[in-house]
Amino acid sequence: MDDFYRELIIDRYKNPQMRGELDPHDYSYEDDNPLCGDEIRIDLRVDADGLITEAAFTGKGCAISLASADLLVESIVGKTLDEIKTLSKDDITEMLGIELGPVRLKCALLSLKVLKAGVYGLDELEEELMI
Amino acid sequence: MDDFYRELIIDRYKNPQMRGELDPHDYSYEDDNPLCGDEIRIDLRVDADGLITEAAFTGKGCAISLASADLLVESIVGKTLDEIKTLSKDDITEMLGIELGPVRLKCALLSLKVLKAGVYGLDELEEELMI
Amino acid sequence: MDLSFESTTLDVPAIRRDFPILERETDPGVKLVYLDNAATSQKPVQVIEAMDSYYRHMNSNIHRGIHCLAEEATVAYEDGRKKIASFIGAESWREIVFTRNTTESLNLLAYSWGRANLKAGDRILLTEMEHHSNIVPWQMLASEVGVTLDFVTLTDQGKLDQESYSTLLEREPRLVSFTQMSNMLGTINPVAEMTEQAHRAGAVVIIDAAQSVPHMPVDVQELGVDFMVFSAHKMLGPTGIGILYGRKELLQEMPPFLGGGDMIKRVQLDGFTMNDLPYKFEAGTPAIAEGIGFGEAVDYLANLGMEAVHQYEQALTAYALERLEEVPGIQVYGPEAEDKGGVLSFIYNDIHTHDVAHILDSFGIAVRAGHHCAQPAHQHFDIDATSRASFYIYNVKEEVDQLIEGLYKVKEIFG
Amino acid sequence: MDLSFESTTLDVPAIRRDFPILERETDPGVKLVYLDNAATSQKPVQVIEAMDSYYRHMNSNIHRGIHCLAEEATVAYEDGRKKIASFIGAESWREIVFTRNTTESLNLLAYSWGRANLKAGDRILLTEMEHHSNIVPWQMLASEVGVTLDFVTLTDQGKLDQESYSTLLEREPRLVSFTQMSNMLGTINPVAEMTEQAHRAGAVVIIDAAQSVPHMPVDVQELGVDFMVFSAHKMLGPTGIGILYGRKELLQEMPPFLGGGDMIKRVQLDGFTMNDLPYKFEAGTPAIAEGIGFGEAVDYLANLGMEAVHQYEQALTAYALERLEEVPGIQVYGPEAEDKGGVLSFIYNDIHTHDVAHILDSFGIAVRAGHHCAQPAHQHFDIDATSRASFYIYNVKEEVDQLIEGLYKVKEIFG
Ligand SMILES: Cc1ncc(COP(=O)(O)O)c(C=O)c1O
Ligand SMILES: Cc1ncc(COP(=O)(O)O)c(C=O)c1O
Repeated sequence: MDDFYRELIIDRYKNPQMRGELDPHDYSYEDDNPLCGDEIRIDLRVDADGLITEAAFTGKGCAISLASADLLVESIVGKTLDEIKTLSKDDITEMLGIELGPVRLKCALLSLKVLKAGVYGLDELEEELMI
Repeated sequence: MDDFYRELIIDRYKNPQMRGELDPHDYSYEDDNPLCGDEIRIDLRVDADGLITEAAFTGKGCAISLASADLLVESIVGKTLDEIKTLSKDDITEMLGIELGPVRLKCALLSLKVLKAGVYGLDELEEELMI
Repeated sequence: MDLSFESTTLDVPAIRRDFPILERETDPGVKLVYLDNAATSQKPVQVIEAMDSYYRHMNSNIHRGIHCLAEEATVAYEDGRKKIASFIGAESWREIVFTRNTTESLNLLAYSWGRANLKAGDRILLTEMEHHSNIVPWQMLASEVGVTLDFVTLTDQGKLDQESYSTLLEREPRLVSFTQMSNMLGTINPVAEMTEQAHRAGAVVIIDAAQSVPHMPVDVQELGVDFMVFSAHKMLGPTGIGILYGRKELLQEMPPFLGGGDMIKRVQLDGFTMNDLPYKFEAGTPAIAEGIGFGEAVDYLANLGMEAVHQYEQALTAYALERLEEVPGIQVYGPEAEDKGGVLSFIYNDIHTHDVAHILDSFGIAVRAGHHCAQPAHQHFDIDATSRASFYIYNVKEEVDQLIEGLYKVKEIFG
Repeated sequence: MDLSFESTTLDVPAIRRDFPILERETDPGVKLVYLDNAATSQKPVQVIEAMDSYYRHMNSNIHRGIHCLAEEATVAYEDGRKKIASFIGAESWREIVFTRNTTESLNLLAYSWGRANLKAGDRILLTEMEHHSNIVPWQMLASEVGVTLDFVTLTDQGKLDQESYSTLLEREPRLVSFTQMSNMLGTINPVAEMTEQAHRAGAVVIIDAAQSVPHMPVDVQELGVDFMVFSAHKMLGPTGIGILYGRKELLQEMPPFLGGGDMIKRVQLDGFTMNDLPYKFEAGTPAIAEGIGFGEAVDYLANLGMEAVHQYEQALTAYALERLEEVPGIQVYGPEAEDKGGVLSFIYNDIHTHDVAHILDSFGIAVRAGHHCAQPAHQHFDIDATSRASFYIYNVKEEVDQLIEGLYKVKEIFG
């Protein structure tokens, strides 16, 4: 088979590093993909300089959506909110290390969508996604 | 060119034999083809036995519709109303001596439609015509 | 019905040769196993070439044209309509309205028949196994006009609960609209009996035949239905064209739906006169190539014989059900093989349907994952989504075996 | 604009080789001269083969599928949408809604925008040169909602009477809907100026671009219009697909039109949630092959360059007008070549248009006869019907000469 369900994805799916809730938190947002009922919630703690000090996610979904949530949330700790603005589709597929078709891309980007919508709007991201 | 605009048609179009109105008449009916604005009216005189003793038509239209009106009206004098019921699309194209596509067929059959509708309904004829 | 492969009269290897896409590899060395037929079917060369040839030799606008191409195109397109009329046993070609798809046919009914015949307080009876296309148009009508929707519930087996149906008919719905075959559960409903019951209760009956007309013999007059809707793309035909069948008396009384060219006899600044059936409901340049392709598709199926199609698919379904039951952790929804068409929706332990479909895809096996536009049926069984394998005339036993093998691989990966 | 053939940059002989139907003989030895392009255009092999190839290699339902075919088909179809968006200068692909044709696009607007925004007493401003598809939907709305229709009148030359337009704008119509190019008179209307005027008067503007987008550069943002509608089949694309362009803000506020699969995010028994633009307006399985074919058609035209297309067709039109004026008894309707597209409607003494078209057909020359779904424009000039010759990129000067010769033959026969 193709290297799609790469060990990384299956591994992150089975043993997520960043699963959990933060209480209290500075930002918390959740959204879903009505096509399949997947849901992701992301909680953030942010310091006075806008630096993300802690992050966690909960939710349900396919291996792609949960693995990318786990990887994304891990990658943003230590980043500023401004840096999140520049995260794109390509950053996610790079983390996953695979090419994705339009429907799977939507799974992979659910967590990014949640993150951006929680912190800013998400107009450009919506434009980028064809579906 | 094909033998379409056979002499008969052009001749009947230019020199109709049966043009005119009957006053008084026993039957008179008119209808049109809204696609092109063509109109045909047919008047009949019928004796006690249901025999058509006189017939005439007026109207405007293309060569096909006027020539077939002229030929049709000529052919029914001396026939009974019951015989008219059996007239079909094929009788008209036979009189004209040519094959017709669906749109031209509609032109050719306008007079038959008027005749039948004037004397009976015209359900079957409508079914026969695809357009 | 005899569910064995031995009694089939279909020459499936010959059929397969008519479908060029079946030669397709999804990855180098990985041959396509297409099991997504309930979403859309593949097309035989006969259909593809009919449309190709239309565009190369005959393309023209129709109905109003006098030139040679216009006449040829008109005849070919209207022949398609006649073929479809005879395929479903309609009394006349005038009862066949071309639309874009099943969905548009249902919306046409909701806008035209619904707004003319229903008023606040009236009831419409649907079922919990309807496709969204047979729910949302009525929800829109409900919120506009104030009608109330009732839904026949399902048995654990995924059949319509006939007791619930009888009870809800007592509320005297003006309209009953339901599917002849569920696109999630595969359930084939007893249309003739249910229609008779609905008529006795004074209701008009619409049948969503999107999944049935492609797969089994359907005769509108035998079934006694008032309206029936289906799509070409699920029955070997092209995208972009569907059918609304309606009894002439009913269609005649309905107001037009879309206004414009072709649906009128005459237009003045202060008003218009409507055209005859079925043109009254066909505004603008129609899907001409598609009507011709649809006619070819219907010829292809009629040649095979719909009894034979149905028997073969049921044999495949029975075999697939048997094999799926072997796989630990698979739960299939819907009734036994005798009572269903070739649609198998299942969950697989707690493995997400996207993951199931994606890994099967890596072996070339195309199944669908999701709610299949039948969320209420999924909600009934308290699930979000299923994986769905669905069959057609070109599928073979070996492809079922490949599906089963694929499912074992999924298990390996997700442990 | 330079109306000479010498300044064309189109390689017309090369273009002709892309259109297989131009090899067609209508009778043995009689080559087709296709002059019915305003009704529908012919299709280049590129478009025919793109759809053929879709059905042979990629056919699948879209949007919800995870398997390989579904992903390829989704990308190809949505690419078509993006190409169309950029072809007409839309800000975003989300502003491009696929419909069946221009007619459905206009009806969508009448049902969705019209019913949400207009009430009894409101006025809609149309013109006397509109196609029936831009009249009847508004007449239906008028009789349902009680709005009043006004019609801009025509000059003797067949242009819109701008004085009449200004006067009727004073009645403060909520909506102004008119054609960019008349399919009977060929008149090209000053859309940008008229739109600005309409906006100043507080109206929303719909442009019927069925005859303009295929033949000249059109940029929705430059023109400043709110909505624009056109059909694929008149611009080298397939039947069965058309476009509604709308500014995002306007589309976003509009209620849905057809309900069903794809236009929803979620369905429960007691209600549904709408999908994002443009899917909100696209219910059911779309015309997938057709969307892909449409994308190819737009590529083909964009490669030629719409300025070049327009210049060449105007040269043809100027030449044809000049030659037609030589023929005794011919009267052409509409303005001079500078102000019109390649559409020439004429009467010929008192010879019936059916007879003109039929005899021309016997020489292989395809023209249209009738009212061309523009009865009000015909009524304005007090005629029932005209014969119409209309051009596209593959037509040549020699074909105009054949038309003229054919007309002399008609005269011979009808004396
Ligand atoms: C100006 C104009 N508007 C609308 C239409 C209707 O287009 P369609 O038949 O593709 O809906 C046409 C085509 O005949 C047209 O020329
Ligand atoms: C039972 C049923 N009804 C309606 C539809 C909608 O068909 P279409 O998308 O062709 O409008 C489908 C297809 O998905 C279906 O399976």
